[in-house]
Amino acid sequence: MDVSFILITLLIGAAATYFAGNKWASKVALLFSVAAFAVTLCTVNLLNNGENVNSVTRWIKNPMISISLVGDGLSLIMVLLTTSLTAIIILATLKNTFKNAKSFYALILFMAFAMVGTFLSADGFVYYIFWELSLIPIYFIALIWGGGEAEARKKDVIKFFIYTFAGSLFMLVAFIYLYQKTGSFTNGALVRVNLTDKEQFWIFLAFFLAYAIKIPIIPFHTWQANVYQKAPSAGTMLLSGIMLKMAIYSIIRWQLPLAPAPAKEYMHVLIILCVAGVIYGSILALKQQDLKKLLAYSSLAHVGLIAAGAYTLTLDGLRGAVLQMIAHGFVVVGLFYAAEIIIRRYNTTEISEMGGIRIQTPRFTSMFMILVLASVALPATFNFIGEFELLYSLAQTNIWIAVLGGTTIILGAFYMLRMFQQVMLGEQNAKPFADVTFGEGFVFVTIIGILLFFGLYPKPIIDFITPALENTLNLINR
Amino acid sequence: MENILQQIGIENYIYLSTLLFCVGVFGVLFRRNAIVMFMSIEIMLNAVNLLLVAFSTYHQDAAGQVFVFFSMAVAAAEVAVGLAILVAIYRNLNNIDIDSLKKLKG
Amino acid sequence: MTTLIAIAGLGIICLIAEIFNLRKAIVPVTIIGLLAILCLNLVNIPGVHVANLNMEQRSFYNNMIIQNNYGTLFSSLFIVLTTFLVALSPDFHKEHKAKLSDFISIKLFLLAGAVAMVSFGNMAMFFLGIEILSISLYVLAASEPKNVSSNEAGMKYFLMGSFASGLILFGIALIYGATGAFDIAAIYEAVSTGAAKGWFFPGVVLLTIGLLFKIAAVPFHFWAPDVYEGSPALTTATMSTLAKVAAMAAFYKLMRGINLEVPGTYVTVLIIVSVLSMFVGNLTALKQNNVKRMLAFSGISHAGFMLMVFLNPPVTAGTLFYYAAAYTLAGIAAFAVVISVCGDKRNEDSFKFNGLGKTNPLMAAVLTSALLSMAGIPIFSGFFAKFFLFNQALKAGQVAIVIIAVVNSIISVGYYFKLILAMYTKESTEEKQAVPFAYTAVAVVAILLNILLGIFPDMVLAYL
Amino acid sequence: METNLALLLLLAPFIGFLINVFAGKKLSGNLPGILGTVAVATSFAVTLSFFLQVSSSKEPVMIDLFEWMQLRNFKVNIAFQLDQLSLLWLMFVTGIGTLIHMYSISYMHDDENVHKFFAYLNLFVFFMITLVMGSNLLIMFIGWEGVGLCSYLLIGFWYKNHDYNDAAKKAFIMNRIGDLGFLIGIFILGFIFNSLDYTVIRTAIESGKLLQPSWGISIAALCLFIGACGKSAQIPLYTWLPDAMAGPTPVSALIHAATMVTAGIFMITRLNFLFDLAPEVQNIIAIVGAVTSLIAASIGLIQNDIKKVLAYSTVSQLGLMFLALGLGAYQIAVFHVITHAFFKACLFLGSGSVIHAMHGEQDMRYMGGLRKVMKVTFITFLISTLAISGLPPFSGFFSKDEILMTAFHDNKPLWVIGSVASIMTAFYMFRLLYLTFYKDFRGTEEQKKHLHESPGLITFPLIVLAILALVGGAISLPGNSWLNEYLAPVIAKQSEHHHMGTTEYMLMGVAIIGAFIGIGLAYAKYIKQSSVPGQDSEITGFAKVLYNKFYVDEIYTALIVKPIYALGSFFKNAIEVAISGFIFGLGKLANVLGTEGKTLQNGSIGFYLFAFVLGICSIIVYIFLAK
Amino acid sequence: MLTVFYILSAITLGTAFLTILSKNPIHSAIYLVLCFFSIAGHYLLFNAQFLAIVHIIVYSGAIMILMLFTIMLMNLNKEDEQNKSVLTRFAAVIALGLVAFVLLATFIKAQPVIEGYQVSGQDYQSIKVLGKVLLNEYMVPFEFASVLLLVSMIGAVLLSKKEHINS
Repeated sequence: MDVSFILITLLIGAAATYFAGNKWASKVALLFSVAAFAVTLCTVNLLNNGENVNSVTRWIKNPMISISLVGDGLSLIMVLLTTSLTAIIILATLKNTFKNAKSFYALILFMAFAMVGTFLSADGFVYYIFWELSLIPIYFIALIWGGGEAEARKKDVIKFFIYTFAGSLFMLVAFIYLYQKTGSFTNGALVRVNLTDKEQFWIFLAFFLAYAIKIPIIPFHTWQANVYQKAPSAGTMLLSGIMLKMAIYSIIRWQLPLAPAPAKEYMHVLIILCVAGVIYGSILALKQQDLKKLLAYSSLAHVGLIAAGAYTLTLDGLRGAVLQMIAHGFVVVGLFYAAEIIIRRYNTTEISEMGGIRIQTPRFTSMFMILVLASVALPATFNFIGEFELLYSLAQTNIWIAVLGGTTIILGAFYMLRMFQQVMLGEQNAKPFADVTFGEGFVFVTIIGILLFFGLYPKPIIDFITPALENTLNLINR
Repeated sequence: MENILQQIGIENYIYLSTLLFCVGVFGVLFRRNAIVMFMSIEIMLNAVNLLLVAFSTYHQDAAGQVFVFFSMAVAAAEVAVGLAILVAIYRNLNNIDIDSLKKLKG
Repeated sequence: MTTLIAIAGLGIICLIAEIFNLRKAIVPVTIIGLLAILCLNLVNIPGVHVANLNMEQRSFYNNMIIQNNYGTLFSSLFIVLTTFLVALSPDFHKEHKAKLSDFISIKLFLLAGAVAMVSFGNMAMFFLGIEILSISLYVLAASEPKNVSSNEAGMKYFLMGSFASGLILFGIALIYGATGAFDIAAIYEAVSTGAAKGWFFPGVVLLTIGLLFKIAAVPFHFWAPDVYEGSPALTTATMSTLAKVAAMAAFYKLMRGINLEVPGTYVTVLIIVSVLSMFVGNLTALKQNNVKRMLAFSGISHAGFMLMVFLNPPVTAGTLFYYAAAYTLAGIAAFAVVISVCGDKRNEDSFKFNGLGKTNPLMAAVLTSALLSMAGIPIFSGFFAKFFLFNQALKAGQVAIVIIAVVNSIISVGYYFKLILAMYTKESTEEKQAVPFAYTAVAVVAILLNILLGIFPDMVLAYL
Repeated sequence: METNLALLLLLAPFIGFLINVFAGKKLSGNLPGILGTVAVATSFAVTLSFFLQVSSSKEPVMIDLFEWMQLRNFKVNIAFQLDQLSLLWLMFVTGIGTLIHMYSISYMHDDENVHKFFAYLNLFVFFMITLVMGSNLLIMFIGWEGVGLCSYLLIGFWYKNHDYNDAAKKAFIMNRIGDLGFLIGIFILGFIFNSLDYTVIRTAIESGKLLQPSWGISIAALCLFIGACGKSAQIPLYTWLPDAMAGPTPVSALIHAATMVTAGIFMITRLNFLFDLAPEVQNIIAIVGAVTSLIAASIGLIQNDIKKVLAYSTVSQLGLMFLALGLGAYQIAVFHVITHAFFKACLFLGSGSVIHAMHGEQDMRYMGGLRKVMKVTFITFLISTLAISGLPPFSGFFSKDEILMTAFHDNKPLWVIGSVASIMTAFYMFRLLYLTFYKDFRGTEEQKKHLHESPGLITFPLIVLAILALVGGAISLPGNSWLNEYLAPVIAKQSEHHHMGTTEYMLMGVAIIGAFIGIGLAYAKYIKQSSVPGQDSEITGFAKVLYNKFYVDEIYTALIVKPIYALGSFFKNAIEVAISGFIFGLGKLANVLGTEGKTLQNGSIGFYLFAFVLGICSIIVYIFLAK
Repeated sequence: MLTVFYILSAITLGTAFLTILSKNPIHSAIYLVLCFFSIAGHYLLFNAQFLAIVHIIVYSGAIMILMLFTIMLMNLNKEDEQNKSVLTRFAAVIALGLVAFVLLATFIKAQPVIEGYQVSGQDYQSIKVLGKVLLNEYMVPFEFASVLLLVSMIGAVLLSKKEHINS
């Protein structure tokens, strides 16, 4: 059993879902996503037992490309995140009725397939294929099942697609360039190549463009809020929960080891850019009148911090980035799910039309509150661990940057509590609001459980990822 | 066997062909009457034929002249098809002014 | 050589079948015949990796026909494409049953011309091949005599095509003048020994210009959109897939065959033309409403992409073939859908595609896949084609042109996705209509081949 | 065994919280309250046993559970430490906590969400215990933020009112500003010491083998102090505390008077060895403390809301404690924390009793004459007022006097400030007392009819606390301080003990006289002249500045909140638009070029051919002629 | 001989120009026939009699007759061409000048040094030789040309066939 089983499970799942028909699609999709999660767990277990889970298949002779999938701590933790979140997301949508549900769920599983592939690929070209492949499903999910006014949605979604596509093409060029230097696309070979600083700079830039757009880092973020707002909640969750993590993962896996020189030289510029995103996103979040947009900008702020941590090139930064990716993945899915519940019941995304919900829904309020608190990194939640490590790594580069980045804990509290107050508190809303059902509650409880458990006992994850990160760090400092 | 190129020189034929070719080009650009444009194209092809024959003589090689036969076949085939199209246009539009064919654009 | 004879023979069988009133049998027989020819053709592939174009080749009839992997593979591609085109014919021409045999035989002769264009060993064969191809297309473009658009398309194509033929002929004459031969090997010999006179290179340039016209590269592209739009959709499909690729393949073969050393300026011109084609094609396509016209401009940009193979000619034969196969298979699939949607109603405005995702999900999916392939999105072979192309270009050290190509890929997404958007987000304005089986079959098979090619690129790359 | 007991101590309130959260709604009547009280009482009992154990053995109890976080140069464990300092704190946290829980059973009786109230209250106690018990800075930080959270939840307990919600939000955010400072301080300590354990840091400092220059420690100390400022409501982060009075009164008593706000003092005392290395920071602490004390007291002079007065009084008293910390007199600060916890809790609970009787009225201008109906409340309130005013033999006298005495020895200006603040305290406390309990009732007839003494569950804690306020000074009598000895192991540098000489007695006298001056002024104004504060609009001059709290909130709004929103608008309307404009501009450019391309495609064969010819010419010229 | 060449060349170019410039298509056609004859004269100068005859037969005899026939059919023997805009004429003249200049300049530049043209004395353009070359060496293109002609034939038929639906 190796990592390719995860991919196969998801791919078969996507096909099976499509052929299961609209009625059974969601259940089949859920089944396969859980199966994929189980397979991932088995793989993780195998890896922990010291077994080889890698899978290499010859593919193209010239240029020399093989489908090589490598499972180490870093990639498998991301795969775990992906498969678990996919299951949660599918679970979260079970209540919804989608037109053409079979396509919808098949696309979700296919997207999970592509994302898992991105995380596992150790061959640059295969990695790129998976990277691009993940873009197609989300494009259609946002386009077809999205909300809001159709013309505006189209415009935003296509902007998103072109934008991200544009960025990643330059990455492809960088890969090909590296191939010309080494005659191989495999990660192992590429990191060994000796490049001049100038070459490294351009390669770094090409990668940066791809990742900065996907993450997004300001000023490449303009697609984000609109797409989050217009995509269906499942799409938004996929985007914010997993997809943008692909980019940060890629920074750690590809960009930094391949071009460490510019990463070191421009470290401060990069970090400041990311940290500026933190403040910028937070302040913009304060001004949002739209619930999903607000969450989008909050996501911008959080991921900015994660990226900043990754660019510190310290173990703490990398580890914090990975931990925070996981934590943020869960919390943002939870938040968007909460938003989805509100939006579904009130049929609006305008914050001004909400308020006075708490009085009607004690359970929902509590769960939402915990998610809000986790998102502002209250200690004892998983997010705190990540954020602490990130800020600590920032402090290692420059204490003032840490202070600037640390404003996220103030501004984050500001906009999140403000949002919570406006959405949930106040006199009872005229519109009735049913409390969460068992299914909805289950999703929340799962997410909250994960956040709290790992908030107190993150050791399994830390032990799992640290060797891989140390390895990466050695490559960066080679 | 005597050869004209001993007296005239190949370059003269090249210039002549070139000029004739240019006249053909000019005709295609200058006229709007489709038939005359066809004729201009025939002039172009003939210019080339002349050149081929000149080179054939220059190299004292029969292949050039054989090629002229193919060129003639092509010219004939083209004219046949061209005229068929022209007739079709004439049937529809009742004229053969090329400027009336501007519907497809943009 | 047998391929060529078999194809011509098949054409004649079609004509004879019409005489004996066997009209119903024409299409099945042709398709079976073509598939048989395809097998016959594929037998020629030795199945070993051949890096050099000139190795492992056999010549026939005084070097008139040269058979090598390059020619065989391209011939196979052309045969496949023609099979698709023939399969589309009966439904497309159902209003003109009497002309069916003519259409099919012309397509077969056109195929013969195309095959000659990739397996010639002599300028005469090349010239005749390109003329057969062109003349067939003039006829096909104008093949709706009652329709003014079709007339106009035919006339424009004919006038400009003849003009270009004149240039090609002029170029051939000059090359003959410089080397004293029409035989490619002899020309190569003359050039490599330095025996070629000074006219050689002007001749090559004129020939190049003529071929650039045939592949519709800027600034010789003006005919393409108008002709594509005016011609019957099936003809447009032929032009944008088979004809374009045949011209490109011939161009490549010719340049590789006779050009020993190309001066820098020549390559620069090709690069400039390539870049211009990409930009003009993609930018103008952004503003098109007619799907055929849009595909015409997209074809111009693809011609620009294909011209990039001249950045590193010695090793790009495989890349060119792959690109051509990817592009044409996607193109055929796309046109099959376009034809099925627009029928012969002679209106291919993009609003016709509104809501296709609902009324006919399968066709919508095929068209989407085809467009994604053309845009260069992974798993479709169009992506791999671009990848191999970029790979070769970077191998030649041309980073700048790769960047430009990348920018153009991005632009192209704009218009490909416009159509996809229309299919999936807009409400249908047309009543749902049944799609003939042939259209569906062709579309699906073509796109499956495209994807298959994407997943197993070595399938064809190994032979070139 | 110790571990289990300690976990019981820690988790008892948490279990109470869980039960109340999940099952509270189904529990009827007072059951949630009783449950909550029992939970905290359990903790108190365990604390007591530990307290007795440690005060006799003098050996702290260390509990190491499991690894929590991993950083480059150190690991952080979930670990607890029960030493003298933490046990002392736990004693009064759980003790007063129990009393206040008990009080709340009756006070919150009518509230529909009473189970939630007790859940939050229990959660608070849990986090407070975590804060105090933690054996490293990060555990403290968990508690630190946790109590902030509970404070947020409880201030905004009546969430239908958006003013309350705003107050809660403000408290949380201002706390978070301090928390950022705390975090930065933690980072720096992490760099310097490669650990966040108190014991490790202390050992490192005492072994004298520091690698970093001491300014790193100073900055760390300063950052930690910022954290303390936020939590303990010192300038400039004090404005949330008066607003926090929006919460139910027991909350104000427990969180915003007795326990949470003293977390800053706990932290500094906990890290006293560190602050000793940073005299500049100590100076700052002392000055900030003194100034806060004075400013808060001056604002308190003129407030009319009974709880607001108490809130400013709390800020002022906390200022005094920081003054003591700044002077290095940690035991004295702790002493004042304890006495203050007693009398201030009593005062708040008393005011709660009054408010309860007045049906929610908090404005003193509409009270008066309550001593006749509310005897117990009045007496306990009087005792506490005397204690806070610093009259012997009440506990406040001893603690406050020691602070002033230390200030007199170390820094005369600060002594003056502290003394003035004390006089003011005496004045406004007695003003409060007179306005509330003396003269005639000024409320409505309706209210008058319902005036009544509070039930036993409310008065019992009052009585207990009043007694403690009365005798609490005994733990550290001048000259014979049990507290000093008890705390000696945790305080690195013992402050030199003042021998009770003439100066000291004279200072005591001065303090007492000062208190009497304040009381006398209040008596003169509110009893003799029977004056009642006028309406808001009648206030003029400096009094208006005071009444409006020096306009600090307005200044903060104008200087910080407004600019942030303005920045947000700027980002939203200018930068976002500019960036997307640029991106869309590229798309537009492509479209414009496309349109140009369309016009070029004009349909005329003549033009096409002409372009063709031009193309030929330019190619040939380029290749053959342009050289 | 040179004189003959110049005269013939002048006639060729002149009639070519007149073909283009005459307003009446019939006149154009007649000038073109003249032009073809002069080209045949050139062929004769080259001693390529067979080619000259074929040329006249094919061009003047077949192609031009076809054209004239079409002109007659369409009744175009009048000067009804609309006046072209000045711009068009100007552009055409510019193009002529440009192309002529560029091509001539190129050829002058590319002109190889011709050192004493040698005549081998071998027969290369008698009918016998041509026939051998055409039907041996160039047999395949010769056959292939038939496909070309077939295509044009089918094409012409296709384009002008009257439709009668019989099914």
